Amino acid sequence: MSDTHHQAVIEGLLFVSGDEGLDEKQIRDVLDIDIEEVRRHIDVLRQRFESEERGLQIVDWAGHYQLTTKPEHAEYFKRLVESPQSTTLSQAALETLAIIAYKQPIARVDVEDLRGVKSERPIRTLQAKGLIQEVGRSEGTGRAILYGTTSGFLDQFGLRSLDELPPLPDTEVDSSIENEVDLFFSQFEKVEQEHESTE
Amino acid sequence: MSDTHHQAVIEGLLFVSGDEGLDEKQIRDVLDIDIEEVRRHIDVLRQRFESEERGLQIVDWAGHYQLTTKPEHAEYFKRLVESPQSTTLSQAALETLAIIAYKQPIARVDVEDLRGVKSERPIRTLQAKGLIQEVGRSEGTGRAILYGTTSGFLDQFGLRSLDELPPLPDTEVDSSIENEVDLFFSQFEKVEQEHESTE
Amino acid sequence: MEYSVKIDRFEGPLDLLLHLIQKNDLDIYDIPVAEITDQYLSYIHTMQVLQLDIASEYLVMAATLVEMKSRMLLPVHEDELDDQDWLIEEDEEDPREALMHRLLEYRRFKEAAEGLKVREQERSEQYSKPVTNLEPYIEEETNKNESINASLYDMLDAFQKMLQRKVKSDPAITTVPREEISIEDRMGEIMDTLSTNGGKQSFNKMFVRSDRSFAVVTFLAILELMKGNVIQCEQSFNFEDIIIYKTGGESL
Repeated sequence: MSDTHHQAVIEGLLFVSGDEGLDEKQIRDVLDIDIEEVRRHIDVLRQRFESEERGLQIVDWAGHYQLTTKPEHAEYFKRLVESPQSTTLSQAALETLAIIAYKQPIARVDVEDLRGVKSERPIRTLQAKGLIQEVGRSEGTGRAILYGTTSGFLDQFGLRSLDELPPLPDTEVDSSIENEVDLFFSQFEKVEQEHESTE
Repeated sequence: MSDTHHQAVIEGLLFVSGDEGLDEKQIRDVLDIDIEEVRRHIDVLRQRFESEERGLQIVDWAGHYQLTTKPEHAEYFKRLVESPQSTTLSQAALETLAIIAYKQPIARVDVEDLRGVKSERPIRTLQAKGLIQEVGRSEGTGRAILYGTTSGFLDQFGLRSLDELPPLPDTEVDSSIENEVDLFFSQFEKVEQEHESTE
Repeated sequence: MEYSVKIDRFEGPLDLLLHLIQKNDLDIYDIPVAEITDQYLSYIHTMQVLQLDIASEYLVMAATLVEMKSRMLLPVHEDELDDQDWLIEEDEEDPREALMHRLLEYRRFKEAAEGLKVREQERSEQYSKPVTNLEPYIEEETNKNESINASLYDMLDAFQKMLQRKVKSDPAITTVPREEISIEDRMGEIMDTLSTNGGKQSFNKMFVRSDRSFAVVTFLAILELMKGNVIQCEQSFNFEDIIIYKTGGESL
């Protein structure tokens, strides 16, 4: 495998690992090369990224590499979130809204658990827009605020009642059961065939 | 602002928007340039990405540009992360989806007519997965719900638009030709036989 | 435990018919009704014997086939022809025509579904990343008066994406290629386990790995061993763990 090829793959690897990044060992294992070589490739990539025609850079903390945008472009990302058709803003808000709609009443910590990120801001946004509201307090020690959707939410999405919410994507479970049955039968058939052939 | 600078920013914008992608208008608004220029920059970037030392590419799915890794490197990413498409559809769901994609807008009864079986469940699955949606009501007495595909469908199958759907296998036409040929040959054989018997 | 399974893995009567046509190398444009009907019925019959749930559509198709078969066997009477000229005229069409068209039409979409599957596969070879969290860039005041321009499906879509993101970020390098274990190997392993444990072992402890294929293979291996009288299972109470004993019976 050529160096160029390895460097291209590392670029892809850093990309798919997104905000989490990768450490040297992971790159080494995937490419099956040694650490020295990984470092050498990263250095080459780093230099290439420095070119002003590139919009990304490699940052690292103690052998943990991550691809990020360049700080000097920050103003554009700000414009992106502020733009009216911004989907990036709504993604956070929509996710949060979906969780609250289906799991209400629900506390903020539980929303955060599900999303895997802090959700104070989207919750405040949704509240400000009148889509969610406080509906009570949890029983537990913290007596955390519980959130639920408002009638404004129903209006916004053209629902008569919460019962009209489309079913939650629980199909993961469905398909795994289906797979199980399929697996069972394919194995079963194999056994049957083996039996037939020995008879 | 130089072209190089704009291209660098677009690379960064595509990076942050990840699997959501960006449409031309969003890029235009953020950079405050016109659509033609956006397209020109995308073309330049696309060409640069084609170089074999790069690990990314620009795709255009559902009218959104997004960055993805190159298919020829897929084997490496399989070792690292699960495929974004790990949610594969059951045969029933795929069939139903194919019918809806090609015949939209279409009511459930018509899907069932074509498949010869009840299709409530696959339709629900597809809806929950965000691949199809209600797009209206039929004119008829029942005012049946009509279904169509979503932009999520385009994204899931890597299509720019519905026009990119491969043409539906046209068995009807094929068959009539085949029939004609068959007919021709059977007639031909008959004639031959008659000839032989008279000789 | 009762399994309610769709007839084998057929997607319905049309799918089953296509399968029979293909398997027997029959001409879809000239379906031998008697033959296909017999085959279809024997298929349904097998399913009944196996006590599998048969969706009503299969039975409706069976009835249609039987009717078609009998119609094609019936001789057409001359006088009847005269009497109901107009009726026969309409009926003159090959009764198989409608079925043929349904089968052909269904086949088109079955193929299209196959095409979609391939596309999905190709698409899945191209990886992306989740949207970068841009919340730090948001300034509070600006986003308050903005209206949400999203449909219910956008919301579901967001939710779906989040689920996918969780799957993706959970395991880093944990995707181990599935190891195929044969039932026979597993039978041997179970016997070994029993031997090293003084001839008995708990049923639950046989499932040392948590993946499905392992569980299925283990389960089938145990069934096989029971069938061969090599092991025996005992359970003292409902829901109690089952204990597997090695019997003195024939060995492998």
